[in-house]
Amino acid sequence: MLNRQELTDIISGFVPEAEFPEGKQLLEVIVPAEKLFSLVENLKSDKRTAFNYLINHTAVDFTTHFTVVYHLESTDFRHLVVLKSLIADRENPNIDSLTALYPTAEYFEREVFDLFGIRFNNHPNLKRFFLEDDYGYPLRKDFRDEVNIIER
Amino acid sequence: MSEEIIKDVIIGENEDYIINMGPQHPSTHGVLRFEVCLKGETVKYLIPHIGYIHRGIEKMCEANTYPQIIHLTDRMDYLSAHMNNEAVCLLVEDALQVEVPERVKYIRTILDELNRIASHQLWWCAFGMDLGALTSFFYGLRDREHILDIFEESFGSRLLHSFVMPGGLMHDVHPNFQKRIKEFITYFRKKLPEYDQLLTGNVIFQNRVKGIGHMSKETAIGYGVTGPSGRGSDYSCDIRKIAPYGAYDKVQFNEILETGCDTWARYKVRMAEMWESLSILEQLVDNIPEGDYTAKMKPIIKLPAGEYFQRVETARGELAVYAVSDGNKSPLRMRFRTPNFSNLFVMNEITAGHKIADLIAISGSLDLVIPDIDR
Amino acid sequence: MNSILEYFADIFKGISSLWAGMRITGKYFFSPGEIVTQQYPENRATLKMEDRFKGEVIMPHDENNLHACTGCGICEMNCPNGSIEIITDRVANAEGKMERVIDKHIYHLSMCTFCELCIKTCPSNALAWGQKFEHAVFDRSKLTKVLNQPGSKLRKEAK
Amino acid sequence: MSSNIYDFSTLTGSIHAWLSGLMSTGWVTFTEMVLVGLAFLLMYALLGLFLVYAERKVCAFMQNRVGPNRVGPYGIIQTIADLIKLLMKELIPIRKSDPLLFNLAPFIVIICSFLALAALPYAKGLQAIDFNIGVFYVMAVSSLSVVGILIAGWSSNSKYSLIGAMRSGAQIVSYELSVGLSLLAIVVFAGTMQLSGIVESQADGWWIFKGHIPAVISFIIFLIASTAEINRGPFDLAEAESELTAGFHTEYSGIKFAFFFLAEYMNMFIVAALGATVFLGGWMPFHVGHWEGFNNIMDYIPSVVWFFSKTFFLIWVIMWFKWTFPRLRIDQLLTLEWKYLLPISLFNIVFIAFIVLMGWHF
Repeated sequence: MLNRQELTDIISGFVPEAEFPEGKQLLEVIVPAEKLFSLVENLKSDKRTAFNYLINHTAVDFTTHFTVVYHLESTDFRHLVVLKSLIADRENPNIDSLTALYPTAEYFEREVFDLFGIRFNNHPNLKRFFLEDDYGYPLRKDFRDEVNIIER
Repeated sequence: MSEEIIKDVIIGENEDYIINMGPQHPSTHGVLRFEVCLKGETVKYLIPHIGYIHRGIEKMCEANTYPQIIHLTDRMDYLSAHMNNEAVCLLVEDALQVEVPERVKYIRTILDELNRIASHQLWWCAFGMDLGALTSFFYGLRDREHILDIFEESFGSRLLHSFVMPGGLMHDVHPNFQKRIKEFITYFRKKLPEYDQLLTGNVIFQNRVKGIGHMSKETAIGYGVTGPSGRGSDYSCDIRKIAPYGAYDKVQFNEILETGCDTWARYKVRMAEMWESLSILEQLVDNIPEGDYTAKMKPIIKLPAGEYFQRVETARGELAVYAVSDGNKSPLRMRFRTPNFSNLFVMNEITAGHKIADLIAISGSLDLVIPDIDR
Repeated sequence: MNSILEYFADIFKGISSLWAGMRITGKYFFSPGEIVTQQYPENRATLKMEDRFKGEVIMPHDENNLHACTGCGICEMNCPNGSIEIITDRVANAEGKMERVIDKHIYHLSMCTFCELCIKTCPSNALAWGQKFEHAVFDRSKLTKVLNQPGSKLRKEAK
Repeated sequence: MSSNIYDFSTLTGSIHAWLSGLMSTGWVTFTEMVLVGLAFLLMYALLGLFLVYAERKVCAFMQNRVGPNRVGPYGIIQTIADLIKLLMKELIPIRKSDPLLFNLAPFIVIICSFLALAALPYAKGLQAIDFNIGVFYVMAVSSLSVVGILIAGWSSNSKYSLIGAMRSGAQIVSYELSVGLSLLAIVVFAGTMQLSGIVESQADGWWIFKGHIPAVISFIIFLIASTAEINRGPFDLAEAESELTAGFHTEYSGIKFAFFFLAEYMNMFIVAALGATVFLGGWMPFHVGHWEGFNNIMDYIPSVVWFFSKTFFLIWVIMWFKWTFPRLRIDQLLTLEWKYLLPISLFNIVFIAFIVLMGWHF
């Protein structure tokens, strides 16, 4: 198990422009969207970190931008890291898919695509999961559905 | 759109025999649809289609306060309702730095384990029924009734008891609580060997489940399969051990691991977990400390701006709650990483090449609860 | 030779395991005392629900037709799915001051999820759980109930 | 022979004599055929309804329940209520099904089970037609029902039905062998295929007792294989409600479904009756050696009671199987037949032939 400082060092070795916000519950890393895939690839294959388990993947709409969040864990060492990427483009948000690294990412990403409209490059089967194709993206903050959602 | 549907349907070659299992199929345990491609009786591939009961719980959370969110989480995995409630409570308590009384921790842990036993009992009966042993269904439900009666006495509801509040419990448990749990332990210790005689030892049953649905440890980790399904593949993923919450750091228990990786291993893990839960209950039930049943909380709970993450072990695997707060009384974003969502999608990987009957057995051994997949 | 022995051992083990299962079902077949079914409509007289049973939300009235609801609206605010609506009224009391009283405390049982937040947060303990569980009706509108009885008044605490 | 007191042949003989006094021989035959047909129809309906009720009660008691208890005292007219419900239900036409075969299939299934009833000896002198190849005839007609099941699965234009029908075909064809061989064991002992002859040969003891261990083995094989042949649990792969929703009768509704349902129970009755006749002495009372007093008491129980109690005991055992065991997989089903039941029964029959040759049986 590596502590925060060691993980920070390793990650900044892989991606020098990574930011590490202070005062968080877990170790958080903010990486540029285009660097994310290579960072995760390195984190997974590196013997010291071995982040082989994608616990959770989701996105958050901060109205100004989307944040894509990955919770990674190593089942051997049990250390945990939170990776984040900011996507400012609301019209056509896209980021690299992690399906090649984690099979479970395929379905998390489909769900995020369904609910946020974030496109994942190189995704094998990016179709909507729950909703119809012409429905909006309900977890976006600017989503309105006059018929089905009663605002309080 | 219509073209896509057509493409969806005619996905296989011409001689492929595609059947739709679900959404109203007796053994998908809910509204789930498997698009199964068969060659003879052998499964070539399988595509799960979900979303038939998607209720948008994550969206609803954005309009509700934290105490209100708790009753929504019941409805995700209704068979481990208490664990789902506890996940949100732990997250809120963690964010507010509230120290809950010892009594609350003990009672919560007892409820966790009772709920786990009830859930595994229902799994056992449903699994037996999937394999055609209809009598097992009634024996499981008969014993589950005893737990539900304990729940009813203390919380007033049998299945969806939003009994846990941020900071503690709704109200104190019923005075009979300890006595009835002890009665249940002695009762169920007598009944569990019957389960083994009826089903576990049965040669037909063993032949049906042994060696099918092989899921290697790598597959389990890659697909994020957790809980008893993952532990059947020798994947140590028990959050109760990794990040103890409640009173789990005060009790002695083993994480059940099986190396078989098949349906039989997953079956054995769940059966052993019932015994293990009974022993946890025995350790806790006499030692519930006296004290308040809730910590002092502000009437309106506002989480400080920030992001919070909490994991608990439900009866089916790891439930992770991720909340983003902007300082208001309702979260900006609430995300539930539910165990069944990940457990479901390993199906295609582990069913290919098996018979239809095995497909049912494998999906039964993963113990899927559909509302938990759809949320 | 070994494989022949194994073949017969398999048969024997198989049959004995089947017999173990048949013993269980056979035992229950011949012990009708173990039947757990409750004869529901017949046992209505003896069927007693637990005190804490969440059947429906009620507003207890005492023998003078007085209740404790001040109409503050906290339950309405805390309800996650809008199953409580409170219509308040202003009437003059004995001293001539205008006072808030409830006109109707409307409870939509059809929307209630039994989360207990209204009862828990009520500052004057005006709400409670009722033990009635036979809620089936033919018309959905019958599930909308007015909790305060007609003509009931607010119970004044002795000061 | 001492068990003459309840001989039905005197009753049937007097009816025949009475009718002969009224009309010519041709008309007598015709009237008797109509009477026998009506009697069988009545018995078929009553037995079917009773067996459905019995099955529900048996499974309920095995599962700590009380079973049907709402319609009538102890729920005894529950199945009649169900029948009325099924009669009034809509017969749903299936799009793109083969209408002729789709409508024909339930009748084939039910006629096959009806035919087999004719040859069974219900009591002393109570047998519609006493073939000299009775065992062979009952087996032949009861296995014809697979044609109906195959047609039902094929013509309903449903994928589940087709899989169920194909499973059923493979299953019945293979298990037919074991049923035949296990019955053949007793035919070798008795030296006749006539069912009445087989019953007569058991006057001094039932074949399951007289035939040593080989008869017990063939009895067990007969029970297992005939359970499989009538598509009942744990061999109900053709229906397999957790896999194929309802198998070959997924698309049937109303009275056509009821035909399948009834035929399934009557098939169970037929195999149980055949097993009781061949192995357990049919309507022969239970006799023990030279206990004259005991044997005389046994003789006072009417033969029809003996027959039906033996049959219902076997039916109960078959139900016990169903409500205890999980269902087999299709390949395991065939493995069980070809690797276990068939070789064992082949050896068994050779062994029995040897015993009979040496005259070692009683």
